[in-house]
Amino acid sequence: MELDSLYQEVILDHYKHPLNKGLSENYGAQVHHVNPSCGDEITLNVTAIDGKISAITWDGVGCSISQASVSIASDLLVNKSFAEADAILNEFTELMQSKGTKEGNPDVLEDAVALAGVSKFPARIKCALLGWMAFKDAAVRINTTTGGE
Amino acid sequence: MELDSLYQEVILDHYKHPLNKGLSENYGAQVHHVNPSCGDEITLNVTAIDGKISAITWDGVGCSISQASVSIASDLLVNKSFAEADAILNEFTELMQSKGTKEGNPDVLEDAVALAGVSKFPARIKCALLGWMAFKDAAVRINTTTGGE
Amino acid sequence: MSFDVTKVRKDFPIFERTIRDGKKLVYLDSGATSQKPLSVIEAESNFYKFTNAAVHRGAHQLAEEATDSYEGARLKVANFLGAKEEEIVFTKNATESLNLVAYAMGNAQPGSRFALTSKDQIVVTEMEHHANLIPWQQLAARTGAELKWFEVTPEGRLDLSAINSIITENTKVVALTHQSNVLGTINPLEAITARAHEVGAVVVLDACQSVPHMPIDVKKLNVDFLAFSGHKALGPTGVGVLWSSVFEELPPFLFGGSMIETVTMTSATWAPAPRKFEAGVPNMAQAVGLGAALDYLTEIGMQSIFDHEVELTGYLMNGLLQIPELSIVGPQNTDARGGSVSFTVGHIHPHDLGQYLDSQGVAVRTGHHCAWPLTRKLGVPATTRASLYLYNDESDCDALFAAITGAQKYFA
Amino acid sequence: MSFDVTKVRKDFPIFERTIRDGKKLVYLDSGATSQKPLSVIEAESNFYKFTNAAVHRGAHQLAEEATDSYEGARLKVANFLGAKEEEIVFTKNATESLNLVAYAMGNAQPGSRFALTSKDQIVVTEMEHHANLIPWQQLAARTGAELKWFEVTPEGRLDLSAINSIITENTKVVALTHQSNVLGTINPLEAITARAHEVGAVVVLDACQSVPHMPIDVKKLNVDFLAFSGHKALGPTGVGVLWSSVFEELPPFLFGGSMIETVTMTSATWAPAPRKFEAGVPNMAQAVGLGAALDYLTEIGMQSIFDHEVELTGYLMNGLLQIPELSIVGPQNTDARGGSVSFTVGHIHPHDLGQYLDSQGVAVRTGHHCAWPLTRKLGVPATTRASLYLYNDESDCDALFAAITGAQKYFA
Ligand SMILES: Cc1ncc(COP(=O)(O)O)c(C=O)c1O
Ligand SMILES: Cc1ncc(COP(=O)(O)O)c(C=O)c1O
Repeated sequence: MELDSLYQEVILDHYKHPLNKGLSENYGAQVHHVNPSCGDEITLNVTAIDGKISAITWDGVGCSISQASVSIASDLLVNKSFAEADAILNEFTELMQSKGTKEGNPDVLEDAVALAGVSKFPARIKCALLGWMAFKDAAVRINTTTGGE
Repeated sequence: MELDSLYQEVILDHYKHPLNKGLSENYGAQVHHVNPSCGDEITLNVTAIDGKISAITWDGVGCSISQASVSIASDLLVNKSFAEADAILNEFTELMQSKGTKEGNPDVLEDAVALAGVSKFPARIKCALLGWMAFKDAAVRINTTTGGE
Repeated sequence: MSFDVTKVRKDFPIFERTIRDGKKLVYLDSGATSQKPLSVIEAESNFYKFTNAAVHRGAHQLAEEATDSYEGARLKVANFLGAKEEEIVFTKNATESLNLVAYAMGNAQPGSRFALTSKDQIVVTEMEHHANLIPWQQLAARTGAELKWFEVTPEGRLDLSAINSIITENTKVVALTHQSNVLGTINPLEAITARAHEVGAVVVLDACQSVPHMPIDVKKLNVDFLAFSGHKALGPTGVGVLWSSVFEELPPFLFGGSMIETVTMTSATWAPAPRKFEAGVPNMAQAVGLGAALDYLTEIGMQSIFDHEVELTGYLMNGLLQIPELSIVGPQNTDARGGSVSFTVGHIHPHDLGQYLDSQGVAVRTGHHCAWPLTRKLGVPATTRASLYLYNDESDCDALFAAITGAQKYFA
Repeated sequence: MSFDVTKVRKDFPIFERTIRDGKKLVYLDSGATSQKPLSVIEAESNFYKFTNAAVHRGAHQLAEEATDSYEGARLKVANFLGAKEEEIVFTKNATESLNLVAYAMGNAQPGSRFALTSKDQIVVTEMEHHANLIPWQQLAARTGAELKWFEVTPEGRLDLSAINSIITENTKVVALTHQSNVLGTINPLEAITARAHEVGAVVVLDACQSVPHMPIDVKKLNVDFLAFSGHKALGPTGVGVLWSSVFEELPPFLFGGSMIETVTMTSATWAPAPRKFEAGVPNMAQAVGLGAALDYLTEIGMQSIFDHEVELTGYLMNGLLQIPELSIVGPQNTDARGGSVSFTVGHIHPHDLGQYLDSQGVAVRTGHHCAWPLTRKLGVPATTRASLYLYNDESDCDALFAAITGAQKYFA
């Protein structure tokens, strides 16, 4: 069933046992993003030390795709430099826009390759990107204020 | 040719030799009406004595139908009481809306029966009615002010 | 049920197609947009094929025929609503119809019954679609008027207990929905219209979810404006309707060709309604298509359609309530409610549920249904909505039940 | 001429019908609305038959397919204009597009580049269609801004001699037509856009009569907004386009579903463009039909279409000028002019002339062509207009010449 390519085991696992869920008390930047078409909401805290992402925590409500995706991102992007994170994010965005033609590089994207199937369901791409776009926004804020230190 | 039912001889005569064209100096009411879809304009003066229409004069630019129709009306309605004029006007309006099914009563409408063919050309009904609606408006004004005396 | 759904379905070409690997299309999303019978599709095509020309503008035969078709459609809409032709304005959708009223009120001269100041109030309800909420928020912001609203009870009904303090002497307009697109609730209008008119306010009715589904006689509704969308009533996209009995007093909204009486470089005067509100070359083919849609509905009978939907809604709710962990949001029985049924299923997010249903050929809508304040009030982030129409039957409901049960296993 | 008009005509079902007792349809009214090729009619029907669902709103296959079709149409429009997808907004017609800009500017916060005060000025021209004049009159009236305009010379050209005193440091917007629907004049844009941008004003281009008839690359036009109507470009009725490169800064116009980011009972925030400007269920089938129309035009080639029309306009003007008592209003040669030719014939009133032409199967438009101030300026109460498109050829012009000569005898 094509549906299985969307709801991979890894995704449902992350959905049921999300990583880094629960907001940290301190943070370099906090952002709140919504998906206007379905009402999903997410709050994301990012902390950085010496230009390296030291912690990502989040909270929110949403579908399995959006929740799993932010869980994966929060795990994947931590301990990376902003430049590295940016590269991963670009690769992930490309994967999402691939309409099912790409598999994703597991060396770069790790668990996020499980989201490749989303690209075949245009209405769900926004769900998968919600957490990543929130991260992107937070990264900009950290790097344009002194919040990162 | 169906066109001939629209452009009867009588109509072209009135168009070429309009009656009562040229505005009187004095009047009981003066109105200005336009046909927004083609830009035709008419100014109409109505004078009444003792509740009887004593003079109708007009000026304006427009197509043969609108010019002939106001010429005919200005001749037909003069020397009538407002009630009589109203009855004629109603009969004329009905004729215009008849979609070619009525011939018009020549005893009441006189030359105006020549406009019967207009009812088959919906876009032209407004042309034929322009002068009559101006008269109707003027009559209302005369009867709601003392202008009629 | 006095008509044959199987026969009705044959009139709708889309039911000949299948979904996701050959599954039957179970279309339960008519609350978002309805499917179209062939007669509507052909009415629109035939306009282009045989009588296409700009209405009201040419002195040639095609223009006459186009005008006849377009004005004929207006007459059909008028008859359908029990209204007069000059009370019908064609818009592009209900959203434009509602914005038209709000903007035109904003254009009213000081002292007019439509003009608002910071002393005035606008009343809406908590169950409004964004299209009947945000235009009023904006009008309030522009004029300084206060926005007030009726709340929604946990049963999904309007709480009218404070009606006299919500609609006051300062209320200029009361805008509300006839039937909620989320809850299915049909609102009781009498008390509200009576109170509104007592204080001199106009009532704007969002009839998007009622006109397509029940007999409507505007004369009996006692409202001043009524808006609906063609595409939810078997009609084409790109056409909506605004009915009003007070058009003469209302200033225009969109400005341009065909809505004028005279124009100079610095000023303009307006044609009488409905022309005053239809600037530019109108959506002629779409209006004609809507006329055909209303013919189709009339032929079947609006009362029969309503009865069919009430019966089917009972069947739908009954079946849904037998599914463990499923709860229906809004009225739990068929009293004063239409065929939109929103629900949640345990912890399965509506987006995931909808996706699973889709894999089974079942088309529903998930999310906040453009009524976000209501969803928030109901305390749910989102719901799943099944909405019925004349072409649905019990087999569609059964397919939904089976698919929900399947989803529960899939996401267990 | 690099395409075969006889072949082109076969693509348009309407040319199979006849007018008034079996006469050939000589359609010379494309300036009002164009005829539609079968591919456009079918694109719209097929949307309803196969993929009809509310775009952007459902998580089901139909909704996905509908969204693909609708967004695919947006991409086609973008490509046609040399623009980006997010710069394309679908409206119901050009009139709405132009009103959108004027109203949205009216919604701008004080201090924004779009906000107008009584110190500001709006510039239009004397040859504007009512749709690009009255919205600005109204915006001026609402904000206290001053309305100024470029005059039209007796040759039917814009008088730009006073450009620096007409467009001043206080000018916030310059709105003008690319090609006059009465005179056929194609306006020189460079001087105007340069001056407008020098003083920080935005330029709004009414491209109703240019986009359907010539190659357009918005990047080269140096304007900020461009509006056109689908129905004049072989597309369906009920769809218009507004292009802009400054949508992000512009506040929204119509409020409702799909244009929001978040909504509470008292406030709302907006989605990014183009969604911000497309409230409600859009004219999906019509947008798709417009996409098919632009495909059709592209297939033939906009340069070929333009060349064909220039050549045919030459033939038309030449023939007309040989008719005694006929005078053409506007440019007398084909330099910088398109295929709309307006004229008067002695003392025959245009309405009567049009009626006679109609009896011969020739469809033209008569009146002020929704440009009343221009007609007044030209010193005529009304004119007769023949307007050409890709499906016209010399035989259409010949039929017009013969019919005019006939009218002269008839009304002699
Ligand atoms: C130059 C021009 N501007 C604006 C319009 C208005 O277009 P629409 O009526 O399609 O909105 C037209 C056509 O009527 C036109 O020719
Ligand atoms: C209750 C209600 N009001 C307004 C609307 C807006 O209608 P449209 O999107 O057709 O303008 C809808 C449908 O989306 C609706 O259900």
